[in-house]
Amino acid sequence: MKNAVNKTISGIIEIARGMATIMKHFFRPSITLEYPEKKPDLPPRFRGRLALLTNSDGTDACIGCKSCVKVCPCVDLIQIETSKDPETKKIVVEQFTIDIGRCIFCGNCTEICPKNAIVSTDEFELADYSRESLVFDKKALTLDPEKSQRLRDKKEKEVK
Amino acid sequence: MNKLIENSIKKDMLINVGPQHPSTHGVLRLILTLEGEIIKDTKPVIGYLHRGKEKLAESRTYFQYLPMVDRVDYLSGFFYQAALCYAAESIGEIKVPKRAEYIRLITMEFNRIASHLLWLGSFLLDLGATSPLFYVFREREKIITLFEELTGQRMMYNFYTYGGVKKDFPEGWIAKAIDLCKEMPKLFDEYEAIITKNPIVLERTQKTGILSKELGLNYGITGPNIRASGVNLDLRKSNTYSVYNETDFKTCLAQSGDSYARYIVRVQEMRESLKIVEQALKQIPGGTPEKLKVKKVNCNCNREECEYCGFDSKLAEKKINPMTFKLPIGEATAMIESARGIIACYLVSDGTAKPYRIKWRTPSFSAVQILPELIKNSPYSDLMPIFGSLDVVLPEVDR
Amino acid sequence: MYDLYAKILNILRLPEIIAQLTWAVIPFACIAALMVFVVIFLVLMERKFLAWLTVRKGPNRVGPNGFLQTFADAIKLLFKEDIMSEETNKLLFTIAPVIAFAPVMIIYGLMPFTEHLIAINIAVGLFLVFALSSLTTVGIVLAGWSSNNKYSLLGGMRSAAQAISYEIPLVIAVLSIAVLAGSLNLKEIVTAQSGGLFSWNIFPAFIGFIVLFICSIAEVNRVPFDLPEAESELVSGYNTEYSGMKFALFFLAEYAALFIMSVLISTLFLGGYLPPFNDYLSIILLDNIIKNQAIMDILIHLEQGFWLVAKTYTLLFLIIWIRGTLPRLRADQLMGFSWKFLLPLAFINLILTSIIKLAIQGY
Amino acid sequence: MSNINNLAIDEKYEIKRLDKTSDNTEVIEVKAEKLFETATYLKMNKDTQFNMLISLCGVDKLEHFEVIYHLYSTIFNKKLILKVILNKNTPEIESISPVYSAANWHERETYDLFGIKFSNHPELTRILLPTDWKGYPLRKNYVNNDERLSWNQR
Repeated sequence: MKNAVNKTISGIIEIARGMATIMKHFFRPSITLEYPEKKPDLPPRFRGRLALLTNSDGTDACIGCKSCVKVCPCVDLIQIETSKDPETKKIVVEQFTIDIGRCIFCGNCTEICPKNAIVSTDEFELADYSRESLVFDKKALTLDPEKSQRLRDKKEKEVK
Repeated sequence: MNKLIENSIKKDMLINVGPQHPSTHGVLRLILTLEGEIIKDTKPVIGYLHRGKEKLAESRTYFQYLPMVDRVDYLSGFFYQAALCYAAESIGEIKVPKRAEYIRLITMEFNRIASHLLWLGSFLLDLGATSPLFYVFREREKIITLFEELTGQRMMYNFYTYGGVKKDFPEGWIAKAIDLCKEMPKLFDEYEAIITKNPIVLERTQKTGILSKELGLNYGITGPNIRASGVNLDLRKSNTYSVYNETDFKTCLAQSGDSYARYIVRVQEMRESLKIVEQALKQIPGGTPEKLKVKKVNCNCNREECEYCGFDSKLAEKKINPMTFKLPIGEATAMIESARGIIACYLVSDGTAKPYRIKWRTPSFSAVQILPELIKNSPYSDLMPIFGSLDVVLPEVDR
Repeated sequence: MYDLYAKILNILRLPEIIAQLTWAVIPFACIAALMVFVVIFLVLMERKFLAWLTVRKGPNRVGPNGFLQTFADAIKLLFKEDIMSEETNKLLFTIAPVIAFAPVMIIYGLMPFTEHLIAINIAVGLFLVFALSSLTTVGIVLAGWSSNNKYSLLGGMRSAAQAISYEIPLVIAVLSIAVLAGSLNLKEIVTAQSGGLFSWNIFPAFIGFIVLFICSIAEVNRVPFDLPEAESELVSGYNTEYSGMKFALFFLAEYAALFIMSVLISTLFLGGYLPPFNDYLSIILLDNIIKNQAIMDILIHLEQGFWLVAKTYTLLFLIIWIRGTLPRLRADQLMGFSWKFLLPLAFINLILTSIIKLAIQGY
Repeated sequence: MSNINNLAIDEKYEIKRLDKTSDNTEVIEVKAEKLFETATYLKMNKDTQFNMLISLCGVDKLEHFEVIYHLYSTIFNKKLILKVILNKNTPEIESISPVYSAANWHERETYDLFGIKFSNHPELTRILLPTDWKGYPLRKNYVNNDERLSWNQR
């Protein structure tokens, strides 16, 4: 009997303590980020959608070495077609396709790239209505020189 | 007619929990035989999330395989990468600099806290309390944000590499982490105020799902689950794989082996992990990245024993080229104390750039295996709290 | 009142027979409207409060501060496809939400919201309230059985067991009120409590208040007694198979019952529509300013409504707060709690109140 | 300390000692017939007390199968690897699930992925793969020619 009374009293006290703790949160500011209106602050290392950079004169930064293809864990995710320019004997990247729908955003390709031509952007809203629209070809991947420079600056700042 | 009578006499009912059920923590199917509300028999069916991680390893190079292992357990990805890295490092006899080991230790312990926090929320959700789930997500968010700043991703980090880690801490990271370490214990106190002595929680968790020492060892249960039964099995203490021997912490034990003991052990473990992180953040060789940078300008000694540019302060032994990385012939097992128990990575290398065979031993696999023993003869309402208290992550079971 | 109504119809040149026929329907129409309004507001309030307790924002997209969110949800439920599985018992499956819903609606008619705002004033009002409120369980059991789903069946059975075991301490706790007031008429029970805060029934029968409060939470299947729809084990309990309007009826019944239970508790223990002072606030403040008796009556009416609503929402907030804090009990613990703890308490309360009554009145 | 350097055990159980693995774990090779006895001995003997089966897996070594048992002793904090070499044509071995309950599912998994049969196993069925799967995927000569599983590109 005494035991039961003790148990009841301690139970009531503990429940009251728990409820008081919950009530404390009533007055705390909410932690919700109202997403579509407010975007999260992304750190500079964030790995978003991949993009190709261009040099300041508008030429491709990619030299077609296919290193990224070799380290990519998803088979055939990155597809590069190159050809040799008969005059300058330089490799020209003709096709550069990434299937973002299958990309796992591991960042292996950006680390291996000798010219830092392939980088991760801040873009993460990649939902789409069809799988085909997630296959990005070279035109869709390539950024213009201004944006490329901005991204390069950002990455360099981070490395420093 | 006879059959009709037979069926009506039959007392037990088959009930199929999952694969789509709000609280099976993923896609697990349990075929239960109920007599009234008492569970008489259980047959777990797994494999809905099997992604062939072991088969995939055979067709990928070591570097291609590295990002994949994060996904074995999405709540504590660092541990799996660490296990793979340790296995490969012991075959290739790659030395890991101390700073890299410290970075690994800090991230792993933070990851343990994040994982335990999420477990706490979902366990209480299984019991029916909704509020703690949101509170733990708020705290976990802080840790995840730190990880995002460090690695670039919130869950699939791909941060470790063979022989070290990929990047150093960004500027200001260590200060933020120390702040978090100071702030966290108060928040744990709040959870304990809500949960630890709540009479309903006590009623629901004490004396349910009792896991005895012998049964647990026989089934290969590891981690907090077996520590709650009083077995002092903590690889961080006994095997000291990283720089755990340089930090001071105690193994959390409980004796009763019921769901409540598992809760107590995990909550204490979170506090211990915070202590480890706090010590490691102070002891890290080379200090904060800001300090390291300032010194590097002046320090061009390149001596091995130099505090700021010696081997200990590097991130990786040498820059390993992913294109040509190969391991010699050999085999190794790396065992790691993850948030859920012992992860063993058995790696067989045949000298080529691709692993010959990788076997993952995951703690959740054993935990699901023991579930029928734990819930036998307990009411159906206790199924989810007991299952939840084992901290099972289904992708880890199916690999 | 009827005369006025008949006069209005007469002005509209309608025969008197229509007035006679429709007069009986009007209270029910009003009750239904009140019920829907109350539920819509209550759902919004619960979602907002729970959100604030869990450091979230809650619904804030539809209308100002999410005020119209429940309207949007209600409209969505109305337009949703009504899915019925092949295996169900069609008749019972359809009738079950109605059985769960109808008794709650009648209880609304029995409640004295203000001194005159009571649709059905009968001598055994209290008795009828409890007779009707236990009928809801029949609907839930039927829903569980006719869905032909094992989760639903378990939810329905649990609900039946729960309702039976919680009805007993509930009724015994309320018995002390009948002792104190000497009547089963709800209006008389309220009138017996007039005379300010300290003549409320909560003081002689505090234990009874606690028992009734706990039992009423169990009666309307709320946390920590929400076993019939425990989502972590029974998916959604008895309404797993329901969708669209039928689900909406269950939902409506549940929240309407929650509201009316709070009204009942405040009526029985907290003086109902009476103010916590000796006199009405409006009389104290405005007696010398407003001389017109009719306006004064309306003001008192409004004030009575205000006091009832204030008491009810305090209780509702307490219930929501409890929902935010506590986990769920297990089925056998739930039974044990009722039979081993609440029932003895209810008896102790009955004896205590009887002694107090004797001591005060001396007979 | 754990002591498996006992020569008497070597002769009795026909143990062959192999090189240590890179992480300094002792490896011993056991004959398939003697496995059950050896495992029982290693678990029960008070000098060894390998009370935990950490994992069990198969390896396809092209000319033969290997079944690898990772034992762990929580008392002496020691790892041990048992290796059993199996013929590739009729891979069959006795189940050790009566000794270590943990072996039950691990053996099912090995059966599932390698097709190694464990005799006296309580319930030897596929565990990770669906029951109508053809072939044993972790064998090196496995070719997936089940057309139901062919991935339709995009």
